[in-house]
Amino acid sequence: MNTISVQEADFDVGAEIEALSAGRCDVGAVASFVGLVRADTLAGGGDEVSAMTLEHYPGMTEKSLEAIVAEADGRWRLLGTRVIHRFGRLVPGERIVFVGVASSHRGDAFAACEFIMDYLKTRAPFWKKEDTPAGGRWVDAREADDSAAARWAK
Amino acid sequence: MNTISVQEADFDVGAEIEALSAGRCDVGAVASFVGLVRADTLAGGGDEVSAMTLEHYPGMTEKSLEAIVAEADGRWRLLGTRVIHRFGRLVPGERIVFVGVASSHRGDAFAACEFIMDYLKTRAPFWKKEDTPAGGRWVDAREADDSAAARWAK
Amino acid sequence: MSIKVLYFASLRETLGYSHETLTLPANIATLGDLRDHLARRGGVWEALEEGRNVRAAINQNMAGPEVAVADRDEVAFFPPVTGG
Amino acid sequence: MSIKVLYFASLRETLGYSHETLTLPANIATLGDLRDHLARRGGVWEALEEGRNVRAAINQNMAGPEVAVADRDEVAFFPPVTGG
Repeated sequence: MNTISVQEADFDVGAEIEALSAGRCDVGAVASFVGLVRADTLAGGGDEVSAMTLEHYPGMTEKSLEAIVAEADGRWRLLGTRVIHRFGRLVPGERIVFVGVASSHRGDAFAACEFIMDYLKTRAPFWKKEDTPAGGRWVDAREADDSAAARWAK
Repeated sequence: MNTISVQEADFDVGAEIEALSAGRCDVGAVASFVGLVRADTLAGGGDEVSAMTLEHYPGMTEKSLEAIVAEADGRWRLLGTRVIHRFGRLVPGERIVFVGVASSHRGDAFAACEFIMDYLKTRAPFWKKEDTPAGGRWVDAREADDSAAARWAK
Repeated sequence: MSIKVLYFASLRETLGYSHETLTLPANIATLGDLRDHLARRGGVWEALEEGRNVRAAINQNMAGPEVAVADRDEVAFFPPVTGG
Repeated sequence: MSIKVLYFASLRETLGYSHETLTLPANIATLGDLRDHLARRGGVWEALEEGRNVRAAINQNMAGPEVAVADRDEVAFFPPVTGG
């Protein structure tokens, strides 16, 4: 089962990972990822970010995440996928995103989990604005994210 | 901080992942993996495995896991690693192994987590014996695991 | 034809609009035409000029400038995404 | 010289030993020599013959047949590992 949530609320990582294999005996591998708000900025420097606000495009967000997960399902043998992405105001240390993938074998689980994160970073309509001592600042898209996503082109 | 545990007891995945970023604001990514006992065997067929017993080489196990984690630390920019591997009797659906890796960025976290699992599979002295309707059967090493580990050679 | 246009993130702040409903002149066929049309409003709208790093979607699917715009479409303009 | 030898998993079951302490003849210098020496016991010990898929460690580090064995070493023989 694939489930996608776009929500303001935090989530329970342990429960989400547990749910991916609960009650079944064919799952041998669950790969997962948690993304968190960092206080340091990409530009470098010390702890500058006091908070971050995530904006998204309701409707398109869910649609794009569903398409990404469907593409992962077509590429690897998966037994379940869970994606949670938060929006709203978050402070450093808070969770932003969770991706969990269940499979029989670890290779498929790892690849699909990383693929979903890479595509999410370049295709899901989220935007981050950081609060810094100098005021609000929109985060620029990273070239590293584009090249990470481009790796998966076939 | 890197921590390795070889134990009979189960572990709390959510708490382990949480601990990798708790109280710090420089962790942007936690990649993790949970390996579980499957009821189906590599040879195919239906639900055949009723339980599995994991034997290990006390002392060498910890030493080899520490060496693997140290190698990962040398290859990627990591902010913390946690490895837990169980031994003893486990039934299908039970957790066997946990690897969690914290980093500023997801690329390093994913790569190190998969690297540790691949190396653990070929270098840590654990052996699995499955209980099946036909009796006990030692699991053969998989060529797929050797080639997964060989990918990381440089 | 009549379409809904949405703006997000830094573009929304720059333009001062989150959305608008537009009745389009007949010579506008594609997303690229629409973007030029909006940029010609001048001032802050020049943020939509060709060459500016703006992405677009039609009916919630990413779309390039060549894609046709149809009556009642939901069009969105926004900067490159930065989620995750 | 005197060494401790450990056996694990299917090899332990085949041999019927989990460990033994051995006083080695003077002509045994390497891990390969030791393995041949044990295989020559015959019967179940042929499981240690050259060509059988057996791995070894000296003092808890994986080691090949060329590695020297020293007094008081802890040597282990086992099948390829299958953890994780």
